[in-house]
Amino acid sequence: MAWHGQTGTRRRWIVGVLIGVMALGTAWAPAAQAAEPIKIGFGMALTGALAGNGKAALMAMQMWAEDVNKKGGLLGRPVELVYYDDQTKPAAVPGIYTKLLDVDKVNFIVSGYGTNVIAPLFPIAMERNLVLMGLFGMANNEKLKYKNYFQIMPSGPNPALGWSQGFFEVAAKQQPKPQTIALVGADAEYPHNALVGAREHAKNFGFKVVYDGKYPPSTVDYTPIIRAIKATNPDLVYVASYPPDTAGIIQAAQEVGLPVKMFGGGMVGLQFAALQTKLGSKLNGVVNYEFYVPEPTVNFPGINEFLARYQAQAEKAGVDPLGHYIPPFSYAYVQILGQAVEATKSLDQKKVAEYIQANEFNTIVGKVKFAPNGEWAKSRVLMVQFQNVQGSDVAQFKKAGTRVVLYPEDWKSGTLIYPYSKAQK
Amino acid sequence: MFSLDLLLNAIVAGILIGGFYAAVSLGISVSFGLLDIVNIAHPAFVILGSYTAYAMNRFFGFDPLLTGLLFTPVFYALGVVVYRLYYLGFERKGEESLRGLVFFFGVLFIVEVALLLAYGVDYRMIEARYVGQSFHIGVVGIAFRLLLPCLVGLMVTVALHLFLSKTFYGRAIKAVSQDSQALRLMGVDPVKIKRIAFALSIATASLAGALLILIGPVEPSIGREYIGRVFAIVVLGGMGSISGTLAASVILGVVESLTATFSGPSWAPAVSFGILLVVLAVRPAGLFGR
Amino acid sequence: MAALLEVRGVTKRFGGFQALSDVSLEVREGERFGLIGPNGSGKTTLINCISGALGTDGGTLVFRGKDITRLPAHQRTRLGICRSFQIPRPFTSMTVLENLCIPLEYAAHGQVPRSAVASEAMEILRLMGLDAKAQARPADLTGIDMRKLELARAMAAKPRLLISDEAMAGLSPAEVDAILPILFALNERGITIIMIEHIMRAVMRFSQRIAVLDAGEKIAEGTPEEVVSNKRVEKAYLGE
Amino acid sequence: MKKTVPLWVVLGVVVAAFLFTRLGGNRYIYFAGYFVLQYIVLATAWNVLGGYTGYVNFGTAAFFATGAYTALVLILAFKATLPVQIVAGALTAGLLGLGIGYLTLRLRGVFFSIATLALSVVLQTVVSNWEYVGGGKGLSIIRPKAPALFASHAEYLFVVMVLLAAASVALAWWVQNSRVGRGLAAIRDNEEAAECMGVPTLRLKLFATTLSGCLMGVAGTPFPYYVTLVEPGSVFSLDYAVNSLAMPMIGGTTTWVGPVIGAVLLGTAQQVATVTISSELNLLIVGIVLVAFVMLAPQGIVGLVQRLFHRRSR
Repeated sequence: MAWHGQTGTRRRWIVGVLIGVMALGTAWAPAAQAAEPIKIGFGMALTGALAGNGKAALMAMQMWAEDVNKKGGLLGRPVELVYYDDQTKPAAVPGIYTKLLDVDKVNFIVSGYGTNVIAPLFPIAMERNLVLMGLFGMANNEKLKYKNYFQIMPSGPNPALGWSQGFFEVAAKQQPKPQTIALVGADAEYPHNALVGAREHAKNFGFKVVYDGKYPPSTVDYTPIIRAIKATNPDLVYVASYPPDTAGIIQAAQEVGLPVKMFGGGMVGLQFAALQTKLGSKLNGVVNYEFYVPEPTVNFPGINEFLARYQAQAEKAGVDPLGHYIPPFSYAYVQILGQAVEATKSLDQKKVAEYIQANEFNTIVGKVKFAPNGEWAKSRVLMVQFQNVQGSDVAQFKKAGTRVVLYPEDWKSGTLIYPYSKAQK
Repeated sequence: MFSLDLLLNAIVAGILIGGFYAAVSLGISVSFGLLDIVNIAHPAFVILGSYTAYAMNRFFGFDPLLTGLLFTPVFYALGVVVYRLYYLGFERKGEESLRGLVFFFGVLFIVEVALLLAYGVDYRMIEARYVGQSFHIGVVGIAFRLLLPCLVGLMVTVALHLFLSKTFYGRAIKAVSQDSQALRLMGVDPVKIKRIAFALSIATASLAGALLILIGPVEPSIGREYIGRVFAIVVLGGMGSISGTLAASVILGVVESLTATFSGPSWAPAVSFGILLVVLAVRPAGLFGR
Repeated sequence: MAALLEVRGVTKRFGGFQALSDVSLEVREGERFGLIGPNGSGKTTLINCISGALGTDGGTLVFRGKDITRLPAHQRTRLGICRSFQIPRPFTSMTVLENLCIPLEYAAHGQVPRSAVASEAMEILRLMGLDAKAQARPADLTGIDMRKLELARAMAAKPRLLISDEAMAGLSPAEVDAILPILFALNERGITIIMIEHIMRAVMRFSQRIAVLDAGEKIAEGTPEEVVSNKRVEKAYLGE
Repeated sequence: MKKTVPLWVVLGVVVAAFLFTRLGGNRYIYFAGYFVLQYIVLATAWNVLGGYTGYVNFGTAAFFATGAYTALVLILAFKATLPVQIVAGALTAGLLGLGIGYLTLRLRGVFFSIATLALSVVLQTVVSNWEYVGGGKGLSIIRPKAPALFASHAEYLFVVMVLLAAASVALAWWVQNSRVGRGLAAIRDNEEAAECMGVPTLRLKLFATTLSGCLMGVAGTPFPYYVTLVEPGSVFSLDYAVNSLAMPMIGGTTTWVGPVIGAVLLGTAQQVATVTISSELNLLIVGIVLVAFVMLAPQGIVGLVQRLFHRRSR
């Protein structure tokens, strides 16, 4: 019991039960079970490649369960999170969720973190017609078109396109208008998707693609790649990369000197304190996507309180101290599920799914409405530029001003310093 | 997209990275090439070196290279312990090769997971004044981040080469796998010689680890990516030949760099391993072997 | 007597090193043939070429009238050439008895019915005086028993030609006297034997004819007496 | 008479497994069972080459992936059924094994192992650059309805895996007790001596690499339908190489029982750990157990039991 089936307020529960048992004897036990908890089950990357993000997501979800239980739970019943480590391995997913459903008898399942562990969930959810809440999956539902799937990453109904929309919109507005673009990304799932979108945008916006390359994730030195890109003399460089390559590419760009007008786009890793503080002022000028930044224009009800609580716990848990990327959204995807259960007064999968499909939700990441394919009805990928970054102090990233929102217009908080080289000074 | 400027830069980048590869491979060149100890856990020790450099940098502000140097005795001691275990468990019983291989596989796992438990899976980087700086010679740009590892790698190579060829212990190490009987007759304990050599090979991992974290971010299981590369280098270089190891490192570095520049980087690993497979099949003694 | 094995102009090079140059010799059916020469003269290389462990760079090998130059080693064994190793190479995971079953099942495949393999192996062990150790592991054998096992295993291959590569090196005179009769006994059963040996006393006593190799060339051939009195042989062994 | 015994055993086991699925009950057992059974196949396959013949293969993932990707291609191209995929996967992986077998002509011992390690990387790179099968990004597939007689794919895949595991163990049993097995043991003990004793070493090694590769490939063929996502990272996972080597080492390499014991113990332990401890400790345990076993019990559990038995009988 100590190992799994952990509630957000587990400790308090145990203490409570213990006191109860001591005070009233064993007769008290059935009473404690009267309000049987509503169980939400999932696998989460607690080890393996994505464990850093997985642990942060788990922490936020536990905060949600705590919040709900403090207010008396859902439908008067406490909420319990049942989770196992999926080790970031897709092959572990079928086993974990079958156990959750058949042995632990959870009421709802939500996904773990990332596209690859969401994919194997579909057959299981579809066989039993379950509501499936997805956490940061990219275009998982494209072929399957499962109607009970809802995904929280705000990349919009067409994720591949929504992802890089801002980068291209912003670029197209600059004078003189950029003409050429280089596309480069890691040879893996996310970069591949992002580059597909970027290629299409390049065509639509009339930029000529002068370099289009993939590199293996195990690359040691990125200078040859940056040089090859530099040799094609592009105006724009769109990069879709994972954290280690993000660092390598930015470092190499600094060393080689990349005389381009805009640089960045889809680099994963720059959303986290670890890379932000290490790269420091080298980031200035880089344009990149974000889902949340602490700019005055981006102020959702409850987010600041959430982040304050999260940041207080983060240090001890050894997760990202900022929590701008995954935590609010992992809080929000269970928040939506909870709101739907409350609203329908039901644990029925069909009713809950229909409700989520039909309604707009107020969450700590703002208003969320889902499109028929389970993605956000409208993309809200922010395109930001790093400005005024100095040194490696983490506090500067907690405040407004270092990541200025350029796109979409609704949230815009500053203007692009153009070209890239100018922002570097 | 081909140009002389690109070609030159690609070659220089390859040579720089090659110097670093040499630093990582030297340890295996000694343990595998000279002692017939298949230490596939070597890259894990290199990663351990990286994390040592990281921790010392984070908490005391030490320069990674300084840490690398300061910790060589610690790694040497670690090597003595590992060799002792290996000797007691396998070599003494004459079961070294296959079970020893499995033993090191387990050691690789243990080191990796221990680091995971201590530091988590996040990538770690290091700050140093020279990271991010670069200078130009003509059209060729050279980054300090790559130049320093290359120079240190070269220095370690030269030092090891001199040690092996000029000193008594060095020559004994070279002789130990071929003729331990003769050593015994000269009153030298071959086990002691092997212990010194193996510990020395692990000691190089301290420096190599410091170089690794200078070049790029490091996470605990990144070592696996180096196993193949490093063995490719040692086999190409002709098992235990220090100069051959250096040459093979540079060749591999340049080939990788050229593929990355000209034909799409996603084929780079296949190229280096393809070379290894072909060399193994055609000329198992390596390009520079006897 | 007809030639059992003909070696015609065999040449072998290792890189730039000429290990054998144009060596020819003939071993007759039923003969006891000695092969001697100083260290590094090419004796072991020649046996390796005959047994098939090494390919040749020139020349032909004919066994029982059949060209075997290109045959892999195991097929030569099946035709009836079997060798023992200078440093015994037993199958360490098997018992002494099982060691003999391998050649009985493979080299002598078809000659021994499956049900008779174990009894046949026991028979050979008895002949060698190893029957008491049938269930022992090779690692537990003494030096001389190890040599006996090496010969016994070769015997189990049912060879027509047995090549004994220094079966007595490192043994005491008393032990040598124990091995020699075994070889004589084998020869009496009709097995042709090539003996490579450093112990002159043994070779001279055993061989009917002797060939001498020096620096990869055959420098003499004849009866023990002829070879001993040969000037070139003396020079090769004693130097100028 | 004796020859047909394993055949009946295999058949009996499969029928029993099928009847078991008819009982219904919770499906988790099938998934957990599948996981362990898959490793019985892999460990047994590895042992045919590693344990019987003495060639340590680090490239299990390459063969496993060959099976998985063959199945994927057949699904994409012809919507082939699982039995067809299994046969095809066995053939292609067997061919790859045959190729590896020719490497043994020149590469002995450690060099062979390093070559297999390299093979894995090369194959992964090739697959990552092959867009048809999803490249580095991977590909999700939709599985068809489960075949008649089975309530769901979980049951179906479970019974298929039972069949594959039983068949590979039976094969390993047969090899071990045949002339071929004794020839392989001779090669393991001393390849040159074996050749001189009339053992056709090359042919037997080719047989071992082909059979081993073929079985590993077979273990990979149900992967696409099991996970429904085929992606190089997870198909070429180091887990397969480590486990398929650790399991026989822990169980004992010289007999067919060893890998089965190892796979059941280690596989169950890992499956339990996934849903309990859920941390790096899981991996740490594998590492420590592996090192402890190679150092203290080189003959594995089978060897320990044998020794215990011997001591008692004396």
